[in-house]
Amino acid sequence: MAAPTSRLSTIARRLGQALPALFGVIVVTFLLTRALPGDPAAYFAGPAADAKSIAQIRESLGLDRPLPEQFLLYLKDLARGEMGNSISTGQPVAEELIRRLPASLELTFFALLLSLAIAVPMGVLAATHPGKPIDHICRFIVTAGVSLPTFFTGLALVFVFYYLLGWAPSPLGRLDFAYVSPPTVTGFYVIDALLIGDLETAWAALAQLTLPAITLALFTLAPLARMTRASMLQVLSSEFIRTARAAGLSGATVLGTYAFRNAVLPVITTLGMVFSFTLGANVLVEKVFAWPGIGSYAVEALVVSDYAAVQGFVLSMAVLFVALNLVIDILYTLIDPRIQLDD
Amino acid sequence: MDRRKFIKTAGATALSANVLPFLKFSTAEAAPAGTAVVVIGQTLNSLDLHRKGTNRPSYQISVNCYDRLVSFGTKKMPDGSLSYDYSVLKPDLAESWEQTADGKSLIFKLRADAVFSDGSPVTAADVKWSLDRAVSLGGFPAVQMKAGSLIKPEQFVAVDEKTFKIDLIRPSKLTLPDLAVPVPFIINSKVAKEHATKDDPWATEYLHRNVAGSGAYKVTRWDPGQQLVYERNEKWTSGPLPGVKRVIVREVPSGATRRALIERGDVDMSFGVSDKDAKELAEKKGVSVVATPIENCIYCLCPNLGFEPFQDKKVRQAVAFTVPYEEIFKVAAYGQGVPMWGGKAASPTDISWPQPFPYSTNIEKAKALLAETKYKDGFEVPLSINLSLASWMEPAALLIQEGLAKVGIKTTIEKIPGANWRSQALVEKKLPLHLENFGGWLNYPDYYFFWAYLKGHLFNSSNYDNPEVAKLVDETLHMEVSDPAYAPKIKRLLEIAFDDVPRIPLWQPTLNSAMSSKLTGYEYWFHRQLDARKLGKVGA
Amino acid sequence: MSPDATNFGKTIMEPDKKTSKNLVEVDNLTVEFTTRNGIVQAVSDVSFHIAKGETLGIVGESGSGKSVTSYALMRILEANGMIASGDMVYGGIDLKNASNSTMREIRGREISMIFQNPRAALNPIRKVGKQLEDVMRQHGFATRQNAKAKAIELLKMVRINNPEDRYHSYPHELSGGMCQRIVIAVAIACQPRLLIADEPTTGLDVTTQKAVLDLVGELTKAQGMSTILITHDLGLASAYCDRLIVMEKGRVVESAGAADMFARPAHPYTQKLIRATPRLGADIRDLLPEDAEPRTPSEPKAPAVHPEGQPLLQVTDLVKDFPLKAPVKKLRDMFKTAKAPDDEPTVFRAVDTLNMTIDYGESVGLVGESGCGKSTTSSMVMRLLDPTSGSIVFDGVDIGAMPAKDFATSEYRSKLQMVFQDPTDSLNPRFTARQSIADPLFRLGGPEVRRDADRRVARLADMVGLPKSLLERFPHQLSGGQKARVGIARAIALDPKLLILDEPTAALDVSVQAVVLNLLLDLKDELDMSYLFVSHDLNVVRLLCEKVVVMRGGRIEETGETEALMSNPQTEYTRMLLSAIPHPPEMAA
Amino acid sequence: MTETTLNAAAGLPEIDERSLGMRIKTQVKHIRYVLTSNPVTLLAFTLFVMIVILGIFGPWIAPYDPLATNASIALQPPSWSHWFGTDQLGRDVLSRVIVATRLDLLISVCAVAISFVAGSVVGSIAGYYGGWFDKISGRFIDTIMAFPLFVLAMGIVAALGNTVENIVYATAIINLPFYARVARAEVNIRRNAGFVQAAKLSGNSDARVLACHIFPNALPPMMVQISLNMGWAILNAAGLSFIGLGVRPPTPEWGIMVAEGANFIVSGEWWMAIFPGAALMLAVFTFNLLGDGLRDIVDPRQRT
Repeated sequence: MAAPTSRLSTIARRLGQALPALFGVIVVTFLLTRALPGDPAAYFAGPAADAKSIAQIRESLGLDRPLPEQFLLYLKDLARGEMGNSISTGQPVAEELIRRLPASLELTFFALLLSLAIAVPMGVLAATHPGKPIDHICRFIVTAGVSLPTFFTGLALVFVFYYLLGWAPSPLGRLDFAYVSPPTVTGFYVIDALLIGDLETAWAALAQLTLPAITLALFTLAPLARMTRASMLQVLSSEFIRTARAAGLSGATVLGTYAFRNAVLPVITTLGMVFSFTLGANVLVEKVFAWPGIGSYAVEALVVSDYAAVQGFVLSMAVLFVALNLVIDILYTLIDPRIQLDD
Repeated sequence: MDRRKFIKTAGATALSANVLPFLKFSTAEAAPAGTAVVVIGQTLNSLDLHRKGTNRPSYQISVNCYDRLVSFGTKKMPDGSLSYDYSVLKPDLAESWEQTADGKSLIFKLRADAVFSDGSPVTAADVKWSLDRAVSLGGFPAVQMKAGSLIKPEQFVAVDEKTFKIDLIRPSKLTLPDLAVPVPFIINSKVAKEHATKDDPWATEYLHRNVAGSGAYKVTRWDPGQQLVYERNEKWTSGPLPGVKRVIVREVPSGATRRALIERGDVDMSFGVSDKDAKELAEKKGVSVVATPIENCIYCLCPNLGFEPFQDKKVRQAVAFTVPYEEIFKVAAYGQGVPMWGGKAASPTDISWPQPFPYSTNIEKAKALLAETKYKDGFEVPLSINLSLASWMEPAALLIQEGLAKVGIKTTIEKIPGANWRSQALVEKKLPLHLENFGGWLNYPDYYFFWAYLKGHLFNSSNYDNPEVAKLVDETLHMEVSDPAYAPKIKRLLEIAFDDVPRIPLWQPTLNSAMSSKLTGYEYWFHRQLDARKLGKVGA
Repeated sequence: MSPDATNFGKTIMEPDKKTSKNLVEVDNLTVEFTTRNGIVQAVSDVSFHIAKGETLGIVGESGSGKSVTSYALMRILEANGMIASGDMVYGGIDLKNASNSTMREIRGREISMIFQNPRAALNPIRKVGKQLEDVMRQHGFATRQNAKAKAIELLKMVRINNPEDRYHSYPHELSGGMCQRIVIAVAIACQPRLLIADEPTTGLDVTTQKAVLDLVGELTKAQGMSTILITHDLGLASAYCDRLIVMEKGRVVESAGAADMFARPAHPYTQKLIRATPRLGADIRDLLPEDAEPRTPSEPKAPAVHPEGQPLLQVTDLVKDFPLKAPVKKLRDMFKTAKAPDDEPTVFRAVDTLNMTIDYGESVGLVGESGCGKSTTSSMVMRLLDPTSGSIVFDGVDIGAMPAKDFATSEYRSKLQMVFQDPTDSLNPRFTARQSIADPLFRLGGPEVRRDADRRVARLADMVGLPKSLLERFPHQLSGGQKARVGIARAIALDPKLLILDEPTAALDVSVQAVVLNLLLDLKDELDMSYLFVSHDLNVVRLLCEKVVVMRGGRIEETGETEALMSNPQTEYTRMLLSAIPHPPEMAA
Repeated sequence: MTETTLNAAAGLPEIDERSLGMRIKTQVKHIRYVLTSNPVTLLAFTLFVMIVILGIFGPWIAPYDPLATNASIALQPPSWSHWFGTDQLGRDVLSRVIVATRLDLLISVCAVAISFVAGSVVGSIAGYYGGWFDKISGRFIDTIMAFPLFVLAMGIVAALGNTVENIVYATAIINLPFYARVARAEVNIRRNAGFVQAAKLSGNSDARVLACHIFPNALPPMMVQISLNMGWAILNAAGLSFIGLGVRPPTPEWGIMVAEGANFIVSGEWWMAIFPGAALMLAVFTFNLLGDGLRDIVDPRQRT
């Protein structure tokens, strides 16, 4: 509705509004990592180092300086795009994140797609038969899904589908040994493989994705299905649906064009929250499936007090979160003409 | 890297077998002949052992991709498996070596045919550069070199193209074995120097991600956090070529998954399996398990002398009598390993190491001992364990907790994250009672005592301080084992350790690896990392 | 409508002309709802018919089943509702037993419907033009190619300016009246033979109401459609319908021609309804049923002594500005002439230099259409909102100078009270009636008042005619009239001097309205209060107020004595307001 | 529309005089209606009562000492003497599962209580007064939300040390934004409601209006949030245990038991993970379903 420039500027303004939160994240992460009990210098120095070499390393890492100074240094590095080196993996954090992020995103996207594909029809089905057995069954299924700890679901799936039945490929990360990862375009193996027409690799990557994605999808079914149901119910009872019915529109048009498009708005908001939540929940699933994503990276980093890695991880997640919210805002304005970006 | 499948055996059949993601297919089948797939639980973080922060699993790069001047021999264990042989030093890059007449230097003659994987010959200059690097970069490599009395670059001299000399600061039995550990590996200095900069004269950045060695394998692919792919170095001269062309080391953090993989035959080896899995997998068809007791390593319960009650020897002995050894061995180690309790005599009869201490579970005796102290009503103490080693430490700690409760010592179990363990247990030495797992690479009791019983030394997390022990260790550390003075002194050392028990040994652990019965050539090494140099595959 | 459209879709269900001259015949229709309290009959035994071209009015108060009847006819009852018995025939088609697909064909094409609250009746996120197309294409009245043209043509028919632009509008961009026109366009898009208008003008201003109903009348007449107008407003129904049926509690109590019914209402309920409808020439007491007992004031108050020559409330030059959002600069604006957009107002002036007085014991009506600033004015007088400038002198004190947020604890708080428009919204859902009434006693009363609270609540309930047994009920357990009484009791709890009545009867049925208005009149005399009566309905204002202030666009349009102003309005606007009020035929005395 | 039509048509539910007893009776009747009309909710309430009983009386119900080890009966499959089998130290899994109920309930109740109180205070004030407090608290909450929540919890526990209190604090902090947001929104939509204005006219100060008039009305949606969050808090604690940041051994806790047992699944000792996992699932499941039931009870219209 607004001219493109004003939309651009409002996006810029939105980003500006997110800056305080990002700064907050930087400060909190910095303080939190410094509060971690481990001594990175001691860790960095290796198993048999003496006090002197630890002190040397502490100095070279800048850890001997007062906290405010360390923070300023950290900010300066950030401003230059430097996230430092991870102690435990020995790689630059930025590089590591860039390499691992697509793995997490591919898994998260695929899981959410899967979840949406199940949850939305379920929600609609429940909303069109409220109080009926099918409604209760849907509620039961999605609630059961969200009640299982993801690590438990993951292990159980591996046990049943890989170990006992042998249906799933070995839970060894993104691709089996037999395949070479496709050249990076998007970083998503399935898409990259398809881009070069390598169906076999795409299929193998998809097969690897299946179990972890199901694990995550099971967990995310509930919020999506519930929100779909609730907002469908609300929309279906609204007056314009009655108008549409009274005008003799077919059931499909009423349900799809009229009801669902209106009901989808809160579902998108939920999807945004679920997305960021899932990225966080990846932590546990990636551990189970040896998935080389940023979640498992973060856990390892946190456990060994790897400052730079933890900071980089949290910061990139926060940036992702801000970007995601922006995308949702924009999506919203595209779907709902009543909402302007600059409200 | 060729982007096609580098294992492109039967593409068509693979495709037809994979029409459904859930359709069963075996990766071991998909992996072609000549490839061995190994899963490990930890992650490799560098290709350069000398770099600061390089973790232990990464040491295998040094073993598999680099050579040293000398190496240890191989022996067959009673169960038929292979182990390195500490007693035999054999040539590696050096075809021969001798001590100079004055005993102050070692002269090494390099093999004429030794070449790096890029084809350039291995020269004394390369050796000199590599050893200089090992002592100059500081950190663990320097410490390990120091154990062999190798402390400064001036000691290393490239005499000519193929002759290398080390000037000794003292004669020591440790020097030659220390040259066979993973640390002093020989780097292709020409390649490395090309990538050295003013700020980084030792090319740490380059060697962190690249291998420039003469070893049995080259690294063709490294996806940190995921996998490492070794490819056989066809120009390797230091031994017979490995039986497999390619080794894929895949990192799988979940122990359960690793077990499932080996059990289902999807991988050729699971390196470093838990005691429980080792015990159970051994009974499965198609899987063989090799469990080798780790030399010079003991799992201990350490009472810290910095904590007042444990300054009393009788309290420590009382604790040693309350530990339910049998149960711990059964529950925490699943019977894998060598018992370190129930020794027959209060003083050692031989100098074999490690050997059982003269303690066993005896609550009455413990109570009696405790009654002689001012702690007869017991006391409270936290019992700390390392979270990364929780698989054995946690059950052990729980059983110890129960045992101690019987004599009135109340414990609370503290789980300390792996990262903090080192600084709290070893550096600050502030854990009053904890479990410990030190093992020495060089297989001498005096070497163990040097690290674990001397005041201020890193692994002496008990804060033990005994001038006599210090004196004995100092005398024996560099002394040849054949020296007649050696055995009596070691016996005395052990006697003190038995009596004072600043470390209460539980058992000598094993290094367990499970492998498909087709895989051959697995060899145990003191460094407890994968040695892929002798691997082969039946029917490959 | 172009001739081809007429032929286009109307083939399958040409109503059987032979069977009857009636388009719709409903016989003994009974509709039941399954609720948690068992089965409830919402419509019992209702029979009526509509002839071709006829306009039938169904009149009733809330809960009379009038809407349910129409939903049943369309077969769009909620899931828990069902047609229990009876017959519904539309042009020979048995609507009761028709298949769902037949019903879908019928809806929109044969029978269509207009709803109240037009904005909510349109899909908020679909362009109105598209919504018109959806209906036409559903019933084969348009193809993908000509749909847009036909939609624009429809928009023209319902008198929407710039139909080409409006085609792309979303409902939220249109006014309520425009939205209702769109809803009408949707309803007539497929030239149905029957149009059901369910309270089509509730919530619209009187002038808009007139325009919308005139349009409906015109269009239906032009196309020869039959119409059912469902409304609670007898006056409205009689003005627009040929024939009326009156419903009460799910039953038809009377059915007659519009003029006939007003002339000779047969059923007591109809009589009561007609009496209760405010109309010209009727006194407020006339609204109550004849047999209603005259209320006896419980405690006749001694006439108060008022300060001489000083009004109770004097409002002088009252102004209220609301900040506008900074206008988003558009690219094309920047390239416009140097005339900077600084001239654009940054504030919206809701109330503009308003002056008025209310004397002791006087009732003043504040009248205007929605958005005229009457609610803002009352909020400022009530000291819930701070004015931008101007003074509010109450009983000799400039209370306008006291910040609104501190006024709650001021000594004047108890002197200024208010009765709110929506009795439901204005009662705390978690307070019982007793708690609601007692709240001001506890907050503003002194210690002796608090000690005496129970007795005072009982007396107040008595005064407003609220049975004491209802005092322990929560709002959702009370009827609309009862809630209104609670609201009034609360407002008069501390003997205020000025009571603002903010459309106090807008949400009530006419019969209840009549009672509440009378109650208010009694209380005024009894408690010696002044009223500021805020309303959009001149007819109602007339009943209670001696003086009327007409507002428009934040300014006072006209002020005067009620009778004078109504019989002889001075401004065009007031005249228009007055003429828009539907006038029922005079009731025979 | 139909709603009002119906109420009027059916006549309002007849409520006899003002006796408190009658009011309770109607409330009970209403609850019974909600429970019987929805079998899933009935199930949830039954389970909830069971869990609470186990939480309170667990230690007396458990057949064995949950901490007593016995190496001779380690890793025994379920049997008559040990219904849920034994773990690697020979401890009775059933007893541990039962006794763990209290701790898990305690963690989630405390965490949810803290975040509820703090969140609703912050959210209500922000929603009612707006202004700088709203802006600052909004930024603060944005900051928390911008974190991957589970990782934030991990960070807090790792930094403060893994004690029960710190797990509670960490869980409370990551839940706080939800309450603050719900409270803010619910207060905000009511701040200009008729009854709020009426309360001001009745002489209620702003603080009183907020505390006594608006907040009680904002409670029902928050109640639902509470019950959903209880489940999430338990899962969160379990997740922390899984990566080793949970409570200390040998304290029985479902998450730790699952995490430990998970390593035994492949070797066939499924009972160590399955039973605590099922208990965990059942508890979370109960709380989630309870949320729906609670909503039906406090506001039946929301479900329509």
